[in-house]
Amino acid sequence: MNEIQISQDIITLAVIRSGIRLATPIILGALGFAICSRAGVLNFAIEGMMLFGAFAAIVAAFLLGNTYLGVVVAILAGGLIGAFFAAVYLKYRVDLVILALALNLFIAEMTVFFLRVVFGAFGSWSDPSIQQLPEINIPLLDQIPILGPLLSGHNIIVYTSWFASFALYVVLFHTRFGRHIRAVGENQSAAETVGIDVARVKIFVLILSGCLAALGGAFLSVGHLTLFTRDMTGGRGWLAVTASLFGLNHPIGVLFTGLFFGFADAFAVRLQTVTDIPPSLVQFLPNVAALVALVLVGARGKLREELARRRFRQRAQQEVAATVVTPAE
Amino acid sequence: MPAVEMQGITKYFASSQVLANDAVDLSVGQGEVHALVGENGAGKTTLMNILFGLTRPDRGTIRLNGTPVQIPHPNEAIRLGIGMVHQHFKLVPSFTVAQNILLGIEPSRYGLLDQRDENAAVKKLADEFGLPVDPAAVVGELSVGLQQRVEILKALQREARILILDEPTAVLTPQEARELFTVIRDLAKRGQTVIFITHKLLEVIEVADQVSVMRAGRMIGSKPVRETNLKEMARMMVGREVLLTVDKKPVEPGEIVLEVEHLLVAGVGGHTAISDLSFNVRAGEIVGIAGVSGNGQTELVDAITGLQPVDGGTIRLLRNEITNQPVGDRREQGMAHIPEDRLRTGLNLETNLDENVIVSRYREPEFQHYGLQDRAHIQKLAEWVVTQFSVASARPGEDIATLSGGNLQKVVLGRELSGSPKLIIANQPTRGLDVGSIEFVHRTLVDARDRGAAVLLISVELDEILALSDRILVLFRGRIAGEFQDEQATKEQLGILMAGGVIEEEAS
Amino acid sequence: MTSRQRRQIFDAVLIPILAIITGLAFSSVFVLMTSTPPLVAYQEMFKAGFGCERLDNCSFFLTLERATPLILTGLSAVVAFRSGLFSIGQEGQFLLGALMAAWIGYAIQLPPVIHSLVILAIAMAIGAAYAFIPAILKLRLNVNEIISTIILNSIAALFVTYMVNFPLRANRSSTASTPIIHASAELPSFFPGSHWGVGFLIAVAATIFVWFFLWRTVPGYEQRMSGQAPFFARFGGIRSERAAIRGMLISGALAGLAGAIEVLGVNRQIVAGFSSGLGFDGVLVAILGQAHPLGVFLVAILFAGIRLGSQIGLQITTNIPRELGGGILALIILFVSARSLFGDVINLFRNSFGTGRGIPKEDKA
Amino acid sequence: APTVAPTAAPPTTAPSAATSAPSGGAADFSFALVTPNPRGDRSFIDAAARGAERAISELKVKGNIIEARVETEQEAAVRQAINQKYNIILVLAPTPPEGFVKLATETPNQKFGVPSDIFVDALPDNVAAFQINVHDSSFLGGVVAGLMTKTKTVGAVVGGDSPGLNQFYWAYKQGVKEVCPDCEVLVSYLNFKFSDPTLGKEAALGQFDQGADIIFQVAGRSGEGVISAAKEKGLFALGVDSNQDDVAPGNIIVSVMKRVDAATFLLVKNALENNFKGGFSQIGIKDGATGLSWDEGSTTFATKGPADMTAKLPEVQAKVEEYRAKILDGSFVVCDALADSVAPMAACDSVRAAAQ
Ligand SMILES: Nc1ncnc2c1ncn2[C@@H]1O[C@H](COP(=O)(O)OP(=O)(O)OP(=O)(O)O)[C@@H](O)[C@H]1O
Ligand SMILES: Nc1ncnc2c1ncn2[C@@H]1O[C@H](COP(=O)(O)OP(=O)(O)OP(=O)(O)O)[C@@H](O)[C@H]1O
Ligand SMILES: [Mg+2]
Ligand SMILES: [Mg+2]
Repeated sequence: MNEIQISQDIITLAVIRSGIRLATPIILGALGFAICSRAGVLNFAIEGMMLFGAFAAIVAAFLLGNTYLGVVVAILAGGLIGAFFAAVYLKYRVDLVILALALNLFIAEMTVFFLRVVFGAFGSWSDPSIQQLPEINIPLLDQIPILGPLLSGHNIIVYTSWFASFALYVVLFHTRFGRHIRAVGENQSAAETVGIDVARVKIFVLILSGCLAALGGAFLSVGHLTLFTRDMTGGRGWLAVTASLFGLNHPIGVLFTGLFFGFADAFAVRLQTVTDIPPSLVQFLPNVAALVALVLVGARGKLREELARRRFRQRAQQEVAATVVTPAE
Repeated sequence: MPAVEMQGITKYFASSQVLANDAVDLSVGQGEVHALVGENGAGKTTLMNILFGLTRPDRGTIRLNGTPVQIPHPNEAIRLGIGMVHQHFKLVPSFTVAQNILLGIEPSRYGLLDQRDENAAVKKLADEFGLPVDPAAVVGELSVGLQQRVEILKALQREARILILDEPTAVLTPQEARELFTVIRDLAKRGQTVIFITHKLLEVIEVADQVSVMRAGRMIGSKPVRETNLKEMARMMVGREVLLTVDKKPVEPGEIVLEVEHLLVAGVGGHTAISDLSFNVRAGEIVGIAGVSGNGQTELVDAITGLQPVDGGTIRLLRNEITNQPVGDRREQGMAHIPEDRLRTGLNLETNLDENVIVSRYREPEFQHYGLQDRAHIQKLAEWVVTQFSVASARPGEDIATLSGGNLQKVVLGRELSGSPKLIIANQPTRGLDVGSIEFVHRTLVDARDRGAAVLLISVELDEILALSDRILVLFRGRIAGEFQDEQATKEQLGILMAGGVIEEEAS
Repeated sequence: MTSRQRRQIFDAVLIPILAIITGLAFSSVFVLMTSTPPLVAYQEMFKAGFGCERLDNCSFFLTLERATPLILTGLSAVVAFRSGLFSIGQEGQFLLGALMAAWIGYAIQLPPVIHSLVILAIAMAIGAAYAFIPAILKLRLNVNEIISTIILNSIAALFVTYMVNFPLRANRSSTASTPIIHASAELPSFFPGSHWGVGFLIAVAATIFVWFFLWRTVPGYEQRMSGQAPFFARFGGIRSERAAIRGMLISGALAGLAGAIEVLGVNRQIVAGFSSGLGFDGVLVAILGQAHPLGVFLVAILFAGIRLGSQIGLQITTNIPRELGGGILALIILFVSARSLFGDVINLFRNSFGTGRGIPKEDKA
Repeated sequence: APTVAPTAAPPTTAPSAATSAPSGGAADFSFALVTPNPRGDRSFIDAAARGAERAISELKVKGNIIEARVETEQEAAVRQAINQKYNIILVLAPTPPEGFVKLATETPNQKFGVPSDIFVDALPDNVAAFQINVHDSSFLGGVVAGLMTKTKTVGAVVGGDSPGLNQFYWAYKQGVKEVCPDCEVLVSYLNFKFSDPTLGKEAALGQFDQGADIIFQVAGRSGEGVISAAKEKGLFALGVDSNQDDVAPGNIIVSVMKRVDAATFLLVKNALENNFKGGFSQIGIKDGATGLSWDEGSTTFATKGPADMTAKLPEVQAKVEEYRAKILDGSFVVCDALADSVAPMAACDSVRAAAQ
C-alpha cells in the first residue's frame, strides 16, 4: 500500500468525526481545568468529576425517563461536587491535590458500589429504556459541502463543548467577571484589595469546572453510548488536564489541543486497519506530544529569561562603557 | 470633626506572635496630610490594613466623620471612600493600566467590556488629576514610579476621599518622590485626606500637616508638624533621647577581604539593579552601605553571597575570585551572612534549633563523619549559640517557631558568627528588633570587627550606619553616590546623597 | 522528651486515629444501604484484613505481603515530598522496575542469590533513571512535576503494555504475559503457600534506611532542608538542585525496587493489566503516613488490610461490595488532610492531658 | 471428556452473589469462585458467576464469589480461600498460571477447578481444568458473517493481539474467507483496554465507515461499544462468550458462545457428586461447551432483525450445520491460534500470513 493511499484511507470524514467525538469529553474536562487554573486553583479532580457526571447522567436519564434531563442532572451533580470541593478547600484548607486524589478514588470506587447496591449490577450497567442523545443536524451548516458533514450531525454535548470554548473565551477576556477571575489567578491580593470576592470566584470556577467535566462524562455515558462501566472515563480526565496545559489554559487553545488528542486517538484506532503499525505505538503520540508541549512551554519561559538577561547585560555594559568614556572627553 | 478616628485598635498575630497594634488611637482631620511614622515593624501597615478592611482588629473602634463604622472587607472601605496604595503594589502585571485602575469597577455594556471606553475613562481621570499615564500600557512593563501612579489613580477612580499611602517613597527616585509630594499637596487642596506612612522624617516636614508616631505597636503621640522638629520626632520614634552610639576602638584596617569590581547585576524584570559598582572591605573594619531601600541593596548582597547570578564584574574573597562560585564554597572560605529576611531565608521555622544552627556549617568535618551527622557536636554548637547569645527560652532539639523575633535574630547571629568568619555580610541586622536586642547585635558586630573580621553592613537606618561604620558608602540607584570615612560623615550629608546626588554641587 | 515533642507525637498519632474513626463513621451511611449493620461489617473487614487464626491461616500475613509494594512506593513518595518535589511518578517507575525484573528474570541465567540481586539493582537504576526526567524538567525548565509525572506514568503504562504484548510476550497465554522468571531470580517466602517473604524484609530495611538517610545523614539533611525551606537551604549553601535530583533518584529507585519485588516475590511475571495502581496508592499512603517512614510503614499495612478486608471480609461474609474499602480509604485521606476539623477535639485532649500551651488572644491584649 | 449440557443462560443478572443455599443434602458442601477481575464484563467472568449462582440454587450448595480487583490480586485471594476450607475452589483464568499450579501442588488436599483459560503443560491431581476452545465456534460465527455480509467487508474488534484472543479472531476470519473468499476482514485491536466502551465504539464506527456491515467483538466491556455502534448505524454485530443477542435485539445476528457458565456449574456438580477428576479437559464444540446462541434456541435476530437479513437465515443456518458436522467428524480443521502458538498449524497458514 503506498503512502498516498494510506493517507486517503486514514484521513476520512469518518475518522475526523470520530476524532471530534473522542475529543469532546477531553475538551470539556480541559476547559474545566483551564478555568480553574485561570483563577489560580489546581483542579486535579477532573477525572473524578467526569466519572461522576457519566454516572449521574445515566442514572438520572433512567429514573427520569429523559436523556436531556439526565444531562442536566449530570451538570448539576458535577456542580455539586465542585461546590463540595470548594467548601472543603476554602473552609478546611485541605490541600487541593490531596483533596482531588481522595475525591477521584472515592468516586471511582463508590460509583461501582452504588451500581451494585442499588441496581444489583456488577461494574457495568445500562437499561434498554435509556435513549442515547440524538444527533442534531444544523440547518444551514449541513448544506455546505465538506464542512457540513464534518461539523453537523453531532449531539448537543459536542456543540456545547465548542460553544463552551468560545463562551469561556468571551467570559474570560471580554467580561467583567472573567477579568476578575484572571485577576484572582494572577495576583490574588490585588483582587482582594479592590473588593473582588476571591472566595466567590474560586467557588464559581470549581462549580463550573465540575459542571463542564460532568458534562464530558455525560457525553461518554449517554451521549456516545448508553451504559456505565467502572472507570469508564479511562484516564480521559487526566488527558484533559494535559490538554489544558498544552493549550496554555486558553479556551480556544484548549479546544484545539482537545481536538488534537481526540484525533490522535481516532487515528490510532484507524491506522491499524490500514497499516501494520501497532496501535500501542500510536497511542504514545498524544502523551509524547503533551510532554513535548510542556517542555516547549518551559523552554520558552527559560529562553525569554535568558534573552532578557542577555539584553540587559549588553545594555548595561554599553551604559557603563558610555559613563567610563565621558570623563575622558 | 476628624475624618478618621481610630480608637483602642489592638491586633495580635498568632502566627508570628507579634502584638502589632496595642490599643492604638489615631485621629486624622478632614483634608489634612497626615504622616504616620515609626520604625520597621512598628505596626503602621497593620493599622492601615485595619482601616482598609484587610485585617480584622481584635479590638477597637473606627469612626469616619463621627459615624462608627465596621470595615470587615476592602469593599466596605472603598464604599466608605477609603483608598489605599500598598507598600507592595497590588497590581495585576499582565493587565493594562486601564484594566488595573478599573479592576472591580469596570464599565460594561451588557456585561461586556469595551477597551476603548476603559482607556477613555482612565485618560479622563489622569487628566483631571494631572497624573499622566498611558492607559493601554501593560503594567508589568512600567517603572515602579509609574506603577505607583497607577495605584494612586486606582484609588482616585474609586472616589477615595481618604487616601492611604504606605511608604510611597521607599521605592521612588528623588524626582519621582518630589512629583509625588506635589500630587499629595494637590489632592489635599481638593479636600482629600491623605494618610502617608514613612520612615523618613524629612519627608514629614516637607509634605505633612500632622504627624503621628508609632513604636513597637503603640501610638507614641500625634502633633502638628509645625509644632515639632526632626529631633523630637526621632526621639519619639526610637524611644530615647540619645541616638545610638557604640563604643569602639579606632579602626585598624588589615588586608583586603572582600573586593568588588565593576559589578553588574540585573534586578527582577531586567532593570539595572547594580551598575558598575566597585569597593572593598578590609579585615577589621565595618563598611556601611547607606541608602533608601530599593536602590540595589538586596541585589548587591545576593550577588556577593551567591544567591543571585552576577551579570558582569568580579567579586574576590581574600584574593580568590568567587564571582560565580556556589554559596557553599563561599561559606567554606569564611563568609557569613545575616540576611534581611530572617524568617524565610535566615531560618527554617519548621524544624528545630539544631538543624537551624548547622545549616551553614554542616559540611565541616567537625559536624559529620563519612556523611553521617555528628549530632552530639551539632547539639554542642546549639548550646553554644544559646548561651553565648543568650537566646531566651530556646533549647537544643526543640523547634524554634515559638521564639520571639529578637531571639530568632540571635539564633541567626550566633550561627553566622560561630565559625569565626572572615567576612560578615549583615543586611538590615536589627530590623524589627527592640532596643535591647539592637544593642546586642551592634555589640556583636563590633566585637567581630575587633577580632579582625571584615564586616559589610547594609542598613536603611542611618543611625545604625553612623554608629557602626568605619567607612560609609552611599548606594543610590545601583551606584555608589559617595564615600565617607566615619568621622567625616554627617547625617545631613548622607541624607542628601541618599536622596540622589543633588548634593555633589553642595559638597564641592 | 520535651513537652513539645510529646505534643507532636500525640498529634501524629491522634489525627490519623480520629480520621479513621470519622472515615468509618461516614462510611456507615453507605453500609446502611446494604442489609449489614455497620459494626458487623467493620468487624468482618478488620477480622479479614488483620486477623490471624492460625499460622497457616493468617490473613494478616497476606496483608503484610500486599503492604510490601505499598511501603516501598510510599517511601518513594516520602523521599520525593521531603525533597520538595510533589512527584506522583511512582506508578511509572514501579512499572518500569517490574518490567525490567520480569525481563531479566527469564532472559538471563545467573546463580540464585546473585540473579535476584542483579535484578533488584537494575530495577532500581531504571526507576531512578525514569524519575530523573521529571526532576530535570522541573529544575531546568520549571515544568510542574505533578503534571510531568502524570504523563510519564501513562507513557510507562503504554510501554509496558506494548512490551508485554509484543517483544516480551510468552507464547501461550490469553491475556498477554511475559514468561515466568527463573527460580534463581525468585525472592523466597517465609511460609509455603505465601508470598510474604524476603520482599517484606527489604521493605522493612528500606523504611529504616529512609528514616536514617533523611534524619541522620548529611545528604538527608540537605534534602529535608531544601524541601522544607528552599530559601533557607540555598542561603546556607545547600545545593538544592543537586539535593532535589538526588531525592528524585532515590525516590525512583525505591519505586523501581517495589516493582521488582512484586515480580520476583509475588507474580513471577508481568501480565497485561499489571498496572494495578500500586504506585499511585503509594502517594496516598505517603500522605496518610504524614510523609514519615514509620507512618508510611504503618499506613501501608492499614491500607492493604482495609483493601484485603473489603475484598475477603466484606465481600464474602457480609455481601457488601468490596469497593466500600476504597471509599473508606478515600474518606480517611480526606479527614487526615482536613486536620483543622479536629482542632477543637485535639485541644480538648491536649488540655485534659495538661500539655496545652496555646497563647490566648486575650492575654496579649 | 465430560459433556456439558447446554442450558439456557438466564437473560438478566441474578440478584446477588453469595447467597447460601437452604438446608438440603448438600448443605455442608461449599465452593468458592475466584475471578481475576470484578464482575460486570458481560462476558466470561459474568458467565462464570452465572454458573456459580446456578450451582448454588440448583444444587443447593453454599458458594462464594471472590472478585479480585486486578489479576495480580487473584492468587492471594485463592490462598485466602484455601484457608477457608472450601470443598472446591474454582479459579477462573488463573493469573499467573504457574503460580497457581505451584499453590495447588503445595495444598494437595484442596480440590481446585479451573472453568476456563489456564495455559500450562501439566496439572497436579487436585486440579480439574477445562480448556474451552473457541476456534470452532468462532469459525461458525465467521461463516455466518461471511454469508450475511452485503458489503463483502466484515470486521472484528479484538481486545488485544494475543493467542488467546486470536483463537477467536483467526478462526472467525477463516470462517469468513471459507464462505466468501473475496470478502475483506478488518481488525482493530484495542491494546488490552477491555473496559473502554467508548474506544470500542469508535473502532467499530471506523470499520463500518470502511464498509463493514458485520463486526465480531471480542473485547469484554469495550465490546459493548461495538454493539452500540451497530445499533446506531442499523448494522450488525456478533456477540461473544455469553448469549448477547438480547443486548441489542435485531442488531446482533448471533453470539459465539463460550460456556464458561456450564463449565463452572459442571465442576461444582462433579465435586459434589464425588466425580472430581484432576487434569485437563479440552472441551469445545463437541461437548456443547461452545457453539452459537442459535444452538440454544435464540430467535431474537430471526424475530427482530430486518427482513432482508432474516430471509437469509435458513440458508445460513443450514450452511453452519454443514460445517459443524464436518468439524465434528474431523473432515474440516479450523485454525486454533493457541495450538498454533505452540506448534504451527497448517490451517492457520492463510490467516497467520495475512495477520502479519
Ligand atoms: N499577616 C501577619 N501575620 C503575622 N505577623 C504579621 C502580619 N503582618 C504583620 N505582622 C507583624 O506585625 C508587626 C507589625 O508589622 P507592620 O507591617 O504593621 O509594621 P510596619 O510598621 O508597617 O513596618 P515597616 O515599616 O517595616 O513596613 C511586625 O512584627 C510584623 O512581622
Ligand atoms: N505559642 C507559644 N508557645 C510557647 N511560647 C511562646 C509562644 N509564643 C511566644 N512564646 C514565648 O513567649 C515569649 C514572648 O514572646 P514575644 O513574641 O512577645 O516576645 P517579644 O517580647 O516580642 O520579644 P522580642 O523583642 O525578642 O521579639 C518568648 O520567649 C516566646 O518564646
Ligand atoms: Mg509597613
Ligand atoms: Mg517581638
